Amino acid sequence: MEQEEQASRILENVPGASLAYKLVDFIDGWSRKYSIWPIHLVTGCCSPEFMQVSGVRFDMERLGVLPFASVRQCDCIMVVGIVSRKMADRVKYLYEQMGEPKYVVAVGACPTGKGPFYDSYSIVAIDEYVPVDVYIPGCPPRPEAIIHGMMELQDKIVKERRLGKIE
Amino acid sequence: MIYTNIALGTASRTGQTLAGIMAWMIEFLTVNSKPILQVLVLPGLAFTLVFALVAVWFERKFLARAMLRVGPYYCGGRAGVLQVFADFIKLFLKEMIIPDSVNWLFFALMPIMVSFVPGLALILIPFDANWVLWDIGSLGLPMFLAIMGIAPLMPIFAGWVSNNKYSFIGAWRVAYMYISGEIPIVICAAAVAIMAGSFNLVKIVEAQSNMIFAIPQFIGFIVFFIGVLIESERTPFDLPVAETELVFGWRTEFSGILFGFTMMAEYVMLQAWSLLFITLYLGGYSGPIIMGNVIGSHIFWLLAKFCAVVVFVILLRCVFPRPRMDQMLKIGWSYLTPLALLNLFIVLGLKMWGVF
Amino acid sequence: MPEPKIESEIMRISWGPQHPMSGQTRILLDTDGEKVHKIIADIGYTHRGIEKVLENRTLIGGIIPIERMNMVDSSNIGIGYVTACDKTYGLEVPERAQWIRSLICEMGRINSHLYAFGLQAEATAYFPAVFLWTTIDREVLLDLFEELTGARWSYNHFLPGGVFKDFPEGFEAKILEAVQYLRRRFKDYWNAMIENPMFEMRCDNVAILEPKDAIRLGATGPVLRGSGIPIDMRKEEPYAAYNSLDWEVITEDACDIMARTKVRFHEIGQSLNMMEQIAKEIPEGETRARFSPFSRAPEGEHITRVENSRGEMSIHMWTDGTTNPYRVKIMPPSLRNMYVFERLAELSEIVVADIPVVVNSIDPWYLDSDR
Amino acid sequence: MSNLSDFISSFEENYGKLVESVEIFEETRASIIAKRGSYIEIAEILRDEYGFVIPIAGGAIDYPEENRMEMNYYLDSPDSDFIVIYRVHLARDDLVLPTMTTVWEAMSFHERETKEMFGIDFEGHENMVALLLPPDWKGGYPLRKDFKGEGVE
Repeated sequence: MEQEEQASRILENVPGASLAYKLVDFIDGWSRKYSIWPIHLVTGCCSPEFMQVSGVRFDMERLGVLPFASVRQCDCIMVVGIVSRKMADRVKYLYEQMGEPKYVVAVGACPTGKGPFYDSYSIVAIDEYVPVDVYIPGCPPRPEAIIHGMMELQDKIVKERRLGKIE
Repeated sequence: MIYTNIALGTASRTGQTLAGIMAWMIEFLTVNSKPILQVLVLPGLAFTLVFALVAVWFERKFLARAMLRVGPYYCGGRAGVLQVFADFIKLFLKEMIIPDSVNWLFFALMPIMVSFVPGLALILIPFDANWVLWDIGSLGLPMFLAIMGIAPLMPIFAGWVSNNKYSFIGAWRVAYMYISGEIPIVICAAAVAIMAGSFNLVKIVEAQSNMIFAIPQFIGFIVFFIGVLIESERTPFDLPVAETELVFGWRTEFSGILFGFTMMAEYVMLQAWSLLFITLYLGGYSGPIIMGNVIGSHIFWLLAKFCAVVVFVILLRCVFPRPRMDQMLKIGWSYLTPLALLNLFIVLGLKMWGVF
Repeated sequence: MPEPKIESEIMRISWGPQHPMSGQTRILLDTDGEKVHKIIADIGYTHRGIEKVLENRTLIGGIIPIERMNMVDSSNIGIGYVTACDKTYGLEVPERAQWIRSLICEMGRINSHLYAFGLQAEATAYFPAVFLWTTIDREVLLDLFEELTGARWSYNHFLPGGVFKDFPEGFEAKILEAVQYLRRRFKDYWNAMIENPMFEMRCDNVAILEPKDAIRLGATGPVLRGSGIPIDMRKEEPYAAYNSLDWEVITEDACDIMARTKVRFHEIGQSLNMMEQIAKEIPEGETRARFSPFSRAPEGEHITRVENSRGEMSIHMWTDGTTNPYRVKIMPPSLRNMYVFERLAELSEIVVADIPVVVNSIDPWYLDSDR
Repeated sequence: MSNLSDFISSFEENYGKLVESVEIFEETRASIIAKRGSYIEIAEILRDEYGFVIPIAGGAIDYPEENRMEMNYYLDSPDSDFIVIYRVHLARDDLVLPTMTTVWEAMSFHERETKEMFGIDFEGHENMVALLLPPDWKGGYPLRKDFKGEGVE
């Protein structure tokens, strides 16, 4: 944590530092907030809902959320639908291949807590494998709920601790 | 002067030629250095960057309209104007992953070269009689085609260096497509040069003053436009970056700002090719003079035609599905090349009987 | 002169679960350049063990998991399970409930075929136009579903013995209005997809499946009917109200991708006609037979066969007198079609660029085949 | 052989002995319980002579208290309005069967699934690989009645 003390020392005594820091922090939060690129991975039975949300009526791209094909350019995994044991390993591989500011959104009751298949032998909740940022309830969740979940993620990104920020 | 001493020091026959090149480079930098405005703003850096940003925003909004939906909306004002800045800043701040099984220097260099080399060809486009950044007179057209001949090598190396099966197939497709797209373009450009009587782009534009070349060489006009689509990887010919088959083609492995460069490269290539297309067929910068200011109206007309061509190219993305690789090559070889030759013979015929 | 042996090096590509066109499964392709020699389907990524889950649910409680087997077409699966329960309990479903069941099944079938067109358009990069038009057309149907059953996807509207709720008043007019709108839209789809020369270039005589091979490999649904064999469970074993509605089985005999797409198109035409008939001539009567949901299921063994949008889905249910079924064996159509897809590389010439179009012409639903 | 009753009668008199029992089990289903000995020949007869070429599916069921398992194959033919369920009984201790993929090729997926769900081994099956369960599944056949969740950690 010496990075923290170093940052706080600079912020106090260097005259314009805190103002510059606030500006950079604002721009960083604003740009990540409005350009979340989820990955093209539908793991379960909510996939038609994911298509309707990126479709015409409930347009996810209004918030800047554009599904991308390759894992390197994405910074958000939307775990859409149930996650079986075999699929959970794949989600873990993808999580490790992604660039650093990465987020996970669990869409639906199944990745959150196994949903209607609570007693099945091959189903896991996703937070045993990857840290999850936003949980969206519903089976399948309504498109408005998915968009509300993405907005929750946007608020979380803005309030995130970055660059050793001191409260 | 240091360089010339080293060159003279070798004093072998290659030393003379080396000295010759050095002398020529120094002479080039000092004698015809253009005013800063031309270098930085118009055919230079600012034009490419602004066009890349505006084109990315316009394409996303235009495609959204074609899909009957709204497109980026909340970011910046009510039309998602700042959406592209948000994307590029985020890409800038993102972690740049370089896989360990990859030659990291070559891997980091390639996306920059992919967007830089087509940008080189922009400096040959005439915005006005003497508003040409690299004024090499009658070498204009062949130099443009030479630079644009090198440009496709960069995606091939980028796909090859990222050591990923999908990008390997993407790079391999880039090679096939460019060969089948390059030859019709060069033949049609030759036909235009024959009709204009010179390779100098400014003379070509002046030769079109009474009638733009699109009318007498209509076949060449169509073939060149399809060639532009093939060269700049625009749908319906975006096979190297076929999103649904090869994840992202040769751009799969790049992350962070490297991917930002490859996004920009797509638009720089489109910019260079459509500007040449306008200069050769749509009469370049010539157009009715507005309010007496000659240079201003020339620039205005060139940019207006440029916007029209780019909008039409983006419109095609909503209308056409993508052909398969072998069908794409069949189009290139068995339709475009014979048509280009036919156009060449028609132009020779017109030239022989003195119609033009 | 012996044919020169071209030294070719096979490259195995993994078309993993994370791929724009792969859905929830992994396909391994042995390719030499662009030509595909062998396709290996590695399914099971969404295996939820539905057959085990159904064993510790009551007969009426089993509707929830089984409708999640194929979310896009949950009505055509729910009808199979509910008809099985009717047979087990020996219930006599009133006429009006049968007609409402047929309506929901046909709307689900249109919904599912729209999904197939959308993915097929996305496979040929026709993304902006057709793929997103299907989402706005599906919303029209989803609004009808929401009004009738309260849910957008898994309706749970079927109950052993009938239907949960009758039509809200003024619902028939809404159905007719939606049918007019969809008929106009499908003319656009026909012009945009089938008449499009580029789309024909991608789909004509690609991945040809001969009738003999289709039968041998166990194809079913539009894949089988695309090769000219008129097998449709709604005609073979009429359930719900299909024997009192007039429609006919669609077949095309070109055996390629375009034929399968055309079969889906004309089937939607038939479904729209059926919806219109139901809206006009639905008989009066109550919609549910008397039945207590927690009564013990009589001992027995029944097979019900139902026409899902992707093919024939059968359920073999054993009951042993307790409230839970002893064993439910589900025979999904997508498992049979996946085997056809695996063997297709040997039957006809397929290149890497064809794989998305071929997969979506067969249109397997991976959650369906994984159960 | 479109009619169910004359199929049953013709099958009864020329192959009645080789088969344990043939009966109509719903008004449109024919259930044939085969003997272990002549298991494959009867299947080939059904396919060639009676025209049951469409393989619908294959599955098993477990009766722990009677200490036996039952493997069913569901068969259909294009021109008949009934389906045949071709069954065979297995004792729970020797769960070995010859594979049916030699007769109906499309049964390979169903046999792989039955192998990993019930533990019945099919000799002669080319790529007996796990179909639905993850490759590193640590044991326990899930669909057996006495499955207590061994593989679930």
